Amino acid sequence: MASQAVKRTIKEVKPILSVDREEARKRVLNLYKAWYRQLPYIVKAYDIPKNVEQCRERLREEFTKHDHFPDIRVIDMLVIKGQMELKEIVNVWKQKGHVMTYFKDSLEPKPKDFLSKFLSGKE
Amino acid sequence: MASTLLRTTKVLSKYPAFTKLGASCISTSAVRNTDPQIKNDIALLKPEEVEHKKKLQNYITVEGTTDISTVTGIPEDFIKERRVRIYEPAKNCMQSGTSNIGHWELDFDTRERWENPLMGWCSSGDPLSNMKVQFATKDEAIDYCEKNGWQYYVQESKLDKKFKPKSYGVNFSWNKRTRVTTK
Amino acid sequence: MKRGDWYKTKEILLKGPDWIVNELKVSGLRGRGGAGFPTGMKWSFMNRPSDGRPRYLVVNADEGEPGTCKDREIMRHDPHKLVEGCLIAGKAIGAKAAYIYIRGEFYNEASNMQVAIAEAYQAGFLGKNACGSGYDFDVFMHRGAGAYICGEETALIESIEGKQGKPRLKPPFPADVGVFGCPTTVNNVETIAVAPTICRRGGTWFASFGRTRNSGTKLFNISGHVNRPCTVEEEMSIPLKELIQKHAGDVTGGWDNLLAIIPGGSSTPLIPKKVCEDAIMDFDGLVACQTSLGTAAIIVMDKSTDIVLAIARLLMFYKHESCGQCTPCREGVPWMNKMIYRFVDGNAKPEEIDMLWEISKQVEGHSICALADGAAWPVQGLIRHFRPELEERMRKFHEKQSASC
Amino acid sequence: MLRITFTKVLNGAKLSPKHIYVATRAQSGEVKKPEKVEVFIDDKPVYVEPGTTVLQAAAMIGVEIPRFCYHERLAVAGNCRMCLVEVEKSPKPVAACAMPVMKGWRIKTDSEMTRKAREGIMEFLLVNHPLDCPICDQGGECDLQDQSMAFGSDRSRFTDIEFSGKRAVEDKDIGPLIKTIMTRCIHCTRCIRFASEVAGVDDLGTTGRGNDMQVGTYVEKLFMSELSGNIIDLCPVGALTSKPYSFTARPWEIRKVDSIDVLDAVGSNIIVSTRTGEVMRIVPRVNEEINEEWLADKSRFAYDGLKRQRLVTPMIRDCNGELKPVDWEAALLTVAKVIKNAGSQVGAIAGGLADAEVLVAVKDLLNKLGSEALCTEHTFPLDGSGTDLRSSYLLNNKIAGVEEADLVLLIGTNPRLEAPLLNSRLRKGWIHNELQVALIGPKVDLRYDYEHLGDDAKVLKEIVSGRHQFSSKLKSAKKPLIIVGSELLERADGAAVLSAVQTLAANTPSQDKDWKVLNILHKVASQVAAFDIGYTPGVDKIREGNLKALLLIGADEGAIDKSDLPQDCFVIYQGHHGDQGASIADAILPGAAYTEKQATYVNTEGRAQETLVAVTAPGRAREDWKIIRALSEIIGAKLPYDNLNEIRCRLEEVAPHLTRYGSAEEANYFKQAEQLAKKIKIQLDECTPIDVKIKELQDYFMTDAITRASPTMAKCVQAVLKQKQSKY
Repeated sequence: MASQAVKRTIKEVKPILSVDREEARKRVLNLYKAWYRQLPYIVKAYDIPKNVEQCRERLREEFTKHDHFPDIRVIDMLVIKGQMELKEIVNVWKQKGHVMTYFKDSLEPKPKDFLSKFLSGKE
Repeated sequence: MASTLLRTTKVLSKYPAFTKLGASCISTSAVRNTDPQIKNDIALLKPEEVEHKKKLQNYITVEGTTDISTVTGIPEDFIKERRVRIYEPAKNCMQSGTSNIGHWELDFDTRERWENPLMGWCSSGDPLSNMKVQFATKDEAIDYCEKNGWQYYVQESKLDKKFKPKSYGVNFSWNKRTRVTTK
Repeated sequence: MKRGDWYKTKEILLKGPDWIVNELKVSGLRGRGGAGFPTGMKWSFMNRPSDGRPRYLVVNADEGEPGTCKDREIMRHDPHKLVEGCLIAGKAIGAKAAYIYIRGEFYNEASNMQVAIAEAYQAGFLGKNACGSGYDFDVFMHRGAGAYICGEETALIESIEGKQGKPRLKPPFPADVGVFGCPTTVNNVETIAVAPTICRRGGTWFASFGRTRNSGTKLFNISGHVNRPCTVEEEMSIPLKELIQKHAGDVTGGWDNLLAIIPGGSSTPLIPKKVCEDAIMDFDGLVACQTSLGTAAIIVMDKSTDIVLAIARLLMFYKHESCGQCTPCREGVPWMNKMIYRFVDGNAKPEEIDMLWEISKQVEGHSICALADGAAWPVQGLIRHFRPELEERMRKFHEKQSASC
Repeated sequence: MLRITFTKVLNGAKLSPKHIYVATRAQSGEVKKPEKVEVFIDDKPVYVEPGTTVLQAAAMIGVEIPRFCYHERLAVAGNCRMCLVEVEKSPKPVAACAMPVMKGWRIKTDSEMTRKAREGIMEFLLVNHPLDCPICDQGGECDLQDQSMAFGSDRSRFTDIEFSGKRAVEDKDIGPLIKTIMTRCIHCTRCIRFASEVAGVDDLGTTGRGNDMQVGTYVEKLFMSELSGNIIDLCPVGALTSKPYSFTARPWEIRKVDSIDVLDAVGSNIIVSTRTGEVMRIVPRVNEEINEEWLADKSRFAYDGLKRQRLVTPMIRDCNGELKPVDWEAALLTVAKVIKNAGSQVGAIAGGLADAEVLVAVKDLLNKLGSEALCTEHTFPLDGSGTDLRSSYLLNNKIAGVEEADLVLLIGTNPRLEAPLLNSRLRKGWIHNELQVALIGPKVDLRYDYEHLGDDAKVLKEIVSGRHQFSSKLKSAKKPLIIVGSELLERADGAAVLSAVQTLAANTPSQDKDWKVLNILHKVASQVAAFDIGYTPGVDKIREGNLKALLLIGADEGAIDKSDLPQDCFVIYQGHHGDQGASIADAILPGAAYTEKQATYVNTEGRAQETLVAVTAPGRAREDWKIIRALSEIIGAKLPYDNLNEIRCRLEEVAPHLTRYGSAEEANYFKQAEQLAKKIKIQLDECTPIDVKIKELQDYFMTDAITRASPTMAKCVQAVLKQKQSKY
């Protein structure tokens, strides 16, 4: 796997939405705010067994998970996707189950360690 | 995708839509010498937005490798621990055509398949099993894998053959074993 | 011996290969087997320095062309001419031995040849120190097994080697890789048999016959609808009409009863009467008539002939004799054969005549050897000159068929 | 998909990058070698060596000329006439496959004349070709189909179909592997040339002439070759197809997985074609350094053995002495208990089909338990250099290197049946390179002429001492090779034999510095990897070890018996086939066969290659190393690797070349090996003649657990035996 070493390069690329980091940051914050403001309505509209506080926590988690990208274009794409997601939820194009998939607690945990994977036949 | 981008741009700009005509539009219509046509998407923009639009036409610089694994939307389960093989496909030995070789390909390892009990077709739970992407060179394939954050390995190609001119005359050679006896 | 054979052969041999080849070049002798390649030039290809391989002379006595019987005459009546020719040609090309590949059906001729060879050996003309010239030379007879294709030079070589008689591609030419992989010259019997005479009398003498580039004398076989079918030796460039009237006693029922003539053995296109009037019997003269001299076997057909059936029969022959090695000949000739037999009855559409023409064009020139060409040309000749006849037959056939319905 | 079309458009539709690469290389080579001639193909200049054919020159710049009879690994025949191209100033089109280029020729591969000629040939070929593509097994990968689409006419004008129909030819019976439908034959003679040149069996030929010409064996007989399956690939139409594969699948519905063959030690590259979790067929994959484009019959047709006699569930022998299916948990617990109790008194025997991953896992496990009793089923001399130096157990000069040799001495081996593709290389050298071959051992049929020096060990001794007449030949050879069969080294005096050949090889000079005279030819796929990892050859250790538990990893050759073991020894068999090993086992752990795992195998030249998963293992069978890994955790000696990457890293630690896939690692300690060899005390046993197990074709087909389970292979044996009785 030696060939998979990270190469430090600087590339010239076409931008998607933002032309610099600052702009991308603004877009992310905008998106975050939009979600943040919509959360109470979402909880109400979908009647999910979570309160606004839990949702905000989850929202923050989702955003911080992706806080390390150096490439502006990736940030832009994530913003676009986030926007689409938001729109789908706000317009109630989704259903309750879809929303609940953000909270993984209803999923059965998959086997993690080798032996249980082996015995369950997953590996 | 393009329409999504445009729409998003508009959503993000909070400014009311009253602006003058963009300079570039005037010049083109003047040349045509017809009624000036107004392009709506540019006509309604503010100067700084026009500026931004222009900037978007240019290039920006990004540092480091591009990693798009978060935006592709492939569930983690499907790519974690999977290895992508990059290889140069060999000629199909059943056929003599060579048009579909001479490139590099990547594919994923095989996962379980079963016969569909309804139709007898082949079923699989692996959406990536059909992912066979062709590249002109090995490096392109490697770049692609790196960009997607896949674990890959390269299967070296052993297809180069030493060139040796063919000769029809050796079939009849008088002192060599290449002489053909059966027809 | 009486006929002037083996006279001063030693002197000729001692003059050396260059002299012999030069005489042949001066004589303008062109190969008598059908293709008409200048013999002198062919022999001079063998003059390259040796690379350790022996050289061979192969005499093509596999005379299978329908209508042709010239070599047979030579071997039957004048075998010594051929044996002597072998020796001289062998000397000219520096050959170690000559193989005479004789057609399997020529049993008596083969016997005669064998006797002549034995006589020559006994007289010391062949073998070690042939004719006392210090040159070692052997002649071997090889009897074929009755395949027309073995008259093609490379197929003949294969056959001598003991393999199936299937032509080879050229290059490599036999002069480079021939029999047993060694440089070889393949010549027709007539070409070889005439060589001693040329050497004795000089190339210029031979060149004085006929037109330039078509010089010398030639054996003409006249067969078919003539009063006296015969084989004669005549000067080249003799007008066709004169040849037939002088030697064969004219066409049965007079010259006006003539329908068509195949001038050079079955593989050449036929020419109708009006072309025959002033055709000149030599290589260039017949090319001008869109046919060729071939082996100079003249097949005369009078007006009683079913010309389509005649050509169909020829095609049947080629279909049967195709070696099957390469595609156009293996598949194309039987196809043409099937079609033309339908044309005999007229059971076809007029468009199919064009199709047949095109198929014959696809067969011609695309195969390894010239057999496919030989099969395509008669058909082309037929269509070229007798198309109305074919169309008429089709019309009649369909009329009859619709009447019977 | 879009990507490739785009590059193809950029490069002028026909030029794939590989071709450009070749072209530039050809041109840059031109600077060094001024004797190259320039020709123009479709007005593009190309510099080629004199003697290159038109077709080859065109291939250099990526122009592919259609062909049927021409095959780059066979002699030129020039009889299909499909490759006709126009050459400027030539009245007739020329056959590109046979015509050498001349300086300054302008070749037109897409002119009116060329296209017309191709169309004509296509039409002729189709005149007598049946229109049974819908039921033809070649359909979908048929050259005739492809080329008639590309070069043929767009409509038929074969009006004679209404009057006389097409030619029909009787089918021939040439054995249980190849199905013939001779009506489809287009007489390209590829099969004939393959048989006489590569296989060396002059059984195929043509009979009849003209339209009645037929390809076949002259009399009804079996095509007796170990390489016969290759004529299926070579046949450009459906005249020769695979009998076991017939009517089972179509090329567009199968998945192709690149893999490695493990049924002999050559490690041929293969493509496993699968559909719905079933192996449908195996075809060769080009690897110029190993199998070129060929594949031996055993490797090609034994795949039906993968579906029979399989172990699909763990089993434990119950109190009645019967094997009962259990689930993995129970099996692993039972086995773990036994091994735990055995402590260091546990041993393992690796069979011929074990992969490097499981070998290293088992070794790590046993070492952790304090045992060193790790053996291979096939033995090898331990004295002298033994298995410590790689050079003394590898085919050092590589398979492709065999072609260049000018003198080969085979000792105690029958390469034709032990490694058919090595033998085809030898034959290639014999034909094209004037290779001389000599053999010490039983007189076997190698399909080429060789000097038989006798089957005595004495002969070997004489040659080593230089007294034999052959010694001078060996000395004067420019590139001599000595190939020793591994079977010979399994003898009691194997060490002496090895030391003798090592001395001989050291005393045999070669002109090339990198040329390696000494070569060992193994018979099974796992052997080299096992030695590399550090297994002990032979099962002596097991016999002496007084073991309480024995792990058989696919060991099916009966190297050890119940009677060799202590009464209370618990035998665990881990493998994929219910064969000899499973019958003596107390517990069975079902593993995966070579088509079902991504595993490393090292071939006889020391080249590491990996198989890929083509189908998943049947039933509850699991990949082998994972079973060991799971077992280790239950025993309480957990192995530190959880996935393939990690175990590959471990492999790399043990021996770095094991993960350098595709390349053969050089081994160079010949001097040291020879010095060690001198210390040998065992004397060469001159009384026992040198023998090989596989002498004739019928012995070839069934040699391991997979092939023994294969009905096709059984049929082959039957057919060969029947043929032996026939008078032809």
